[in-house]
Amino acid sequence: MALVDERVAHGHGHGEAHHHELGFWQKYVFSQDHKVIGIQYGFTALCFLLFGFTLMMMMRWSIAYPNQPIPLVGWLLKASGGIIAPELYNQLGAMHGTIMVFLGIVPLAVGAFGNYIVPLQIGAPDMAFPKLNMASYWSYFVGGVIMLSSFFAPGGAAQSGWTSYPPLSDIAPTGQTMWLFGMLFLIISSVLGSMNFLVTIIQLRAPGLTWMRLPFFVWAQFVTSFLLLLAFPALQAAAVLQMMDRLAGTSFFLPSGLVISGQQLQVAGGGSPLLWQHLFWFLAHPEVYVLILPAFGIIAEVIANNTRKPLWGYRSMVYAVSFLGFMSFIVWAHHMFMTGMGTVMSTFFQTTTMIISIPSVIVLTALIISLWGASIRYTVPMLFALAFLPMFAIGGLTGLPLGLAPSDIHLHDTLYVIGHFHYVVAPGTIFAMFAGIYYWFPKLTGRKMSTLLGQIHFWPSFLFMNGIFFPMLIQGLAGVQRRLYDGGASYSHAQPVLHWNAFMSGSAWLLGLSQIAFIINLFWSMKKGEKAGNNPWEATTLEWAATTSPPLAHGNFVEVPTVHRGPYDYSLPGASKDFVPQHQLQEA
Amino acid sequence: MGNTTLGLPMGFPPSASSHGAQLDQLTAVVHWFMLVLFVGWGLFFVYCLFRFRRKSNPVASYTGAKGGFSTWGEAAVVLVEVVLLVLFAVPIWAKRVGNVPDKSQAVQIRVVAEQFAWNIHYPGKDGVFGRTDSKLVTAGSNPLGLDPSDPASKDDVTTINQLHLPLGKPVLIYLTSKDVIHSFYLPVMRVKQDAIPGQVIPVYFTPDAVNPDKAKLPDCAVSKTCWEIACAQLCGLTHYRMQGYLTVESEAEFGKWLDDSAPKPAALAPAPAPVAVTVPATAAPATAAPVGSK
Amino acid sequence: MEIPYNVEARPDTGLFNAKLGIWLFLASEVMLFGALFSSYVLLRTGAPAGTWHHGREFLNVPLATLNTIILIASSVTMVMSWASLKLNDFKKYRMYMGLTLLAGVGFLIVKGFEYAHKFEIGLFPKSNTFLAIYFTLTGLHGLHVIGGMIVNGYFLGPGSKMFKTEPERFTNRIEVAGLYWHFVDLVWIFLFPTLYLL
Amino acid sequence: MSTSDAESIRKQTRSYIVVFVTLMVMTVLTVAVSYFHMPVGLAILVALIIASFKGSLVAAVFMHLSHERKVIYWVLLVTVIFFIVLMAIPSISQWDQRMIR
Ligand code: HEA
Ligand code: HEA
Ligand code: CUA
Ligand SMILES: [Cu+2]
Repeated sequence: MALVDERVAHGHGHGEAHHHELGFWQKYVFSQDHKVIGIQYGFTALCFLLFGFTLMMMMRWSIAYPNQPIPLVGWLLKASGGIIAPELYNQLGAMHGTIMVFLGIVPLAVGAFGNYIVPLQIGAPDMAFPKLNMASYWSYFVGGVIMLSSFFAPGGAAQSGWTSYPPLSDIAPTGQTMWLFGMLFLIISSVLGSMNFLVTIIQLRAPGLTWMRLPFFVWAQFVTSFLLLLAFPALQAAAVLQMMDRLAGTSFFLPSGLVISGQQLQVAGGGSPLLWQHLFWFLAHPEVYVLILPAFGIIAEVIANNTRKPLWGYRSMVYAVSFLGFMSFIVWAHHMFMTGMGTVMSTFFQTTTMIISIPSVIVLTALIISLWGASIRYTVPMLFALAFLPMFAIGGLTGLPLGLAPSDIHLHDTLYVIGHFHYVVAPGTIFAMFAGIYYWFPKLTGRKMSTLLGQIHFWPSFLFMNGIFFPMLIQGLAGVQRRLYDGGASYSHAQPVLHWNAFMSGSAWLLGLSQIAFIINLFWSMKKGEKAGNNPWEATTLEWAATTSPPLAHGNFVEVPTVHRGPYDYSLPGASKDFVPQHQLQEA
Repeated sequence: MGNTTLGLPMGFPPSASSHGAQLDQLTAVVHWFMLVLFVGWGLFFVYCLFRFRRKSNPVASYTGAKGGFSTWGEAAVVLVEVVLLVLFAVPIWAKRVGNVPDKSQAVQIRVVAEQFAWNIHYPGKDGVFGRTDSKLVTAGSNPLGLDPSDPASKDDVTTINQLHLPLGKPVLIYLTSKDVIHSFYLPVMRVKQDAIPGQVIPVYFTPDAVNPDKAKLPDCAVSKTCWEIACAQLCGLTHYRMQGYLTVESEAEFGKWLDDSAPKPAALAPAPAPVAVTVPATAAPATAAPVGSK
Repeated sequence: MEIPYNVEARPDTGLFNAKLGIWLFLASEVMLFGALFSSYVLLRTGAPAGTWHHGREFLNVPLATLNTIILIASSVTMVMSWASLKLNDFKKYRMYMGLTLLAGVGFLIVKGFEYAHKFEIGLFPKSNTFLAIYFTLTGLHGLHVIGGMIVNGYFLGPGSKMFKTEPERFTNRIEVAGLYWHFVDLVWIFLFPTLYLL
Repeated sequence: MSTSDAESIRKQTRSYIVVFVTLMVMTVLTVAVSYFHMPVGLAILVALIIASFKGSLVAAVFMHLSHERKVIYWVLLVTVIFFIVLMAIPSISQWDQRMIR
């Protein structure tokens, strides 16, 4: 954690002044200040993202050049002579997915941005339950440590995919048990965290900050928290059951008469493998919207600020995301069309799936129309925000053929699915995260990030993301299955599209290189970045309007602001400046 | 072959089943719809990026866009999705999983997946499957657990990774798994169905094309141009090549093949021996670890 | 700057933070037990005819009835302890809270006996799916009881100091702890018939 | 409830006792019913009805749900909906499963 402390130290340069003295540990490590916790979340999550990214780059080697010793990091795998063996590949795949979703994006989008920004945007002194807030972070941290250490477990880390379908996961090596324990910690963290957010947003809004005056980002976090609160327990239950299967020898997920490599499996039997899938997807579908809603929120903030005009159709967007959140609980079995569903269930879930695509269309459309009549500033955060729109569009649109059972027959469990959701989470959510980091960095540090490095980060990233994921859709249409450690080399139907693999892997590694610009930018700008005032982007929302940058170390606001207007009063006719902060009564 | 890929990208496999073309048509229609949406919205998007950049529009408009663009656009999207659902998806799916061909007409086959092979089981002349029992399973010699004492099992034909089908006859497959979840995937037949232990799931379709020469064994195994059974669900170490071979032939040839392979026990599976045995061979060591760890 | 609405209710919602918090937490608990009950229903309805084992074959109804009574009683004492605080009667609070804690102990002892006996006669979670469900559900519920007892114990002992300094805030805390405890009772009210009687 | 005066509290405590007695009776009833053997379906129905009744008593009186704030009703409404979904759909889909039984 050493690095976190340094970052905070800089982050709060003149914060300390206002600070009734706490010891070093309370201040930086076991801090209860939402801003410090936000930074802890952010930094930890970024490290996990980088780690998950690294795992993936190893996978990409095996996909493009199966059975060839991997350069650079080969020495790590002496046992196999530097070759990524299938069992290692399966571990990398499962852990990449798990880490990216549960240890990377969610903590970054909700834990970091939510923690840091939401209280500021609603004019609150802190989260409603600071102690709980600290608890959620450390629970997340422990969960992460368990997940990482599982690589050293006998038989290696979890290797049954991030979906951990039994019976395979029931009979998998110890790593799977650690995966389950890790999950339990992450779930506790998320449940406590989301409860904290909900109370904060409902109870601690500044006077005058009515629901329809909330910045869209807060709305997104609000809905997200509901999803986390009510969806995660299902996986919690499932994890407990699988734990019982693995440790107490029960057979919740094991039917009778299993024969594994010629031997009878000695269990009572009578379980149902599909039960796990229902419980898992009951969480995991809402979970994917947990990955995208905060992204929507950030994008909306950045777009409103850089178009210098109010969001178009703010209300419809609010209703849309609320509806989206509600619907996301009743579409989960569209992941299970191929499990032998009859007509009743498939009709129900195809219909709900088509319905749930509409709110996304509404939000995207509103965001695009917001550009009409704008005066667009092409700042770095805006670049990422704009790139998000078409990228999410591709990801979302490719969801449609998957959502229709008959076309899903050919596409299910192929790289088309991988392409679909990576378009939403990688050039989608990750770009939104980048936009958020570039946008709020001055708030954290009082300095701006370098625009030049930002450009150097953005353009290649944009290019290479597509270089990886578009061919995936083509390979998927050719029917190449996912989770193939040789990228399909041994299958006839994969041959016509096999040549893409090297190209995609190349793009992936170049994508990795282009991240260096970002990492340098991040650390360099902390010390040397151009000094920024309290409101460098001339924004209207409270986080900029009422506090210093970086914010007061404790309490956030010198005096509690009163809100007099909607979140995005940019270019208000008759106003002297082209933006009117929310807490400003009338034009001075 | 009765298929039109309707401008789906190269590499999209040919369809060799009577229902394939219909699925492909839906896939194609959806993708055209996606393309239209993307281009439509995209053009508007790009135009805005250009027209409303700070230089050409220094002062933003507080009220922004007017008129019903969004309402109409969204209404159109809803309409198209309803059509896709009501006219295509739901009926097609109902057709796929409804009307099971009746046993007398159909070729009945049991397919039992295991790590990492496909056990194929034909009832033989008497048209009755011999009794099977998981307790009788032995890794090498009797992977299906066939009960030799059952007269019906005498003439049963069992193969590993060799699925032969007659042209133009409905095929009724009883799909299950011995160990973990696999997914029975015949790309050219547009068939995919998870094989779930403890459940026997019926799968049915009608092949409407025979293997082209380049897809005939044994050569195709070398040139990698076979028609294959693929496993589409992560099932362990050797999932990446849990591969079987599909041969569609005229009814006469099919009958002949059945007769030829009738007496043989499962162990020495029919040609091509190398391909047939490699997979199960790797299976045993691959799974040893997991089982031990339980 | 103090965090608002820790003690007094926010005008528009009429709630103090912790109360909303605990209800949200209970909501997620409802989903947790919901998932487990759902699994129970699915496994039971899915079991081939005649293969399902019923609770009555193994379980001791009288003991469970006793436990039900104990737990319900503890719920009453819990709410009474809160009421006594409202009436500003700290002694009574002490007594009722003590009783609640005692009831919790009693419940666990009885459960302990039940478990021990099962193990003696060789009935384990792995024996059959019903027992698997039984041990999982009751075990998880037991953990909730223990959790609640720790909280109550704290408010009976060290935590109770707060009543001297901030009586209203302390009363709120007891109300919140109570809500949780009643929920644990409520879960048992459903566990009892579904596991023991059907 | 911080506004309520001593008198109303005393009233409540009485209601708590009443509920307590009712719950006891109910408990005994459930057990008793379970002893004369009726058809499974009916038995389950009765047991669940009694349980739900007891449950709602606890919620309404001990947990003061009978007079709670709107926010909480909303939260619980949403929860109940998803709870029902979670209870119903997995089992329904099992019945809808295409398999040879
Ligand atoms: C953030 C994550 C995210 C999001 C937002 C979505 C969104 C959607 N997903 Fe996706 N999905 C995943 C993450 C996500 N998904 C993951 C991780 C998996 C795989 C899990 C696994 O198996 O490992 C998956 C798998 C998955 C499946 C299962 C596939 C299979 O296994 O066979 C299905 C099937 O219905 C599906 C459907 C959808 C649909 C209909 C949407 C809809 O919500 C999409 C709606 C959006 C649109 C329709 C776009 C509209 C936009 C425009 C029209 C504007 C155009 C603008 C411009 C051009 C500028 N998804
Ligand atoms: C949020 C989820 C998420 C994200 C962001 C990603 C990101 C990426 N993923 Fe992954 N992926 C999954 C979730 C995700 N993935 C899941 C769930 C699976 C399925 C697993 C399974 O089969 O079970 C999967 C599987 C998967 C596969 C298929 C494996 C297989 O089926 O065999 C591949 C193959 O190429 C892949 C590639 C990539 C690539 C190239 C990226 C790139 O976009 C990576 C981009 C990342 C970055 C650009 C890092 C940015 C961060 C930094 C630069 C940090 C800076 C650090 C500091 C300052 C300290 N992913
Ligand atoms: Cu069998 Cu994958
Ligand atoms: Cu989904």
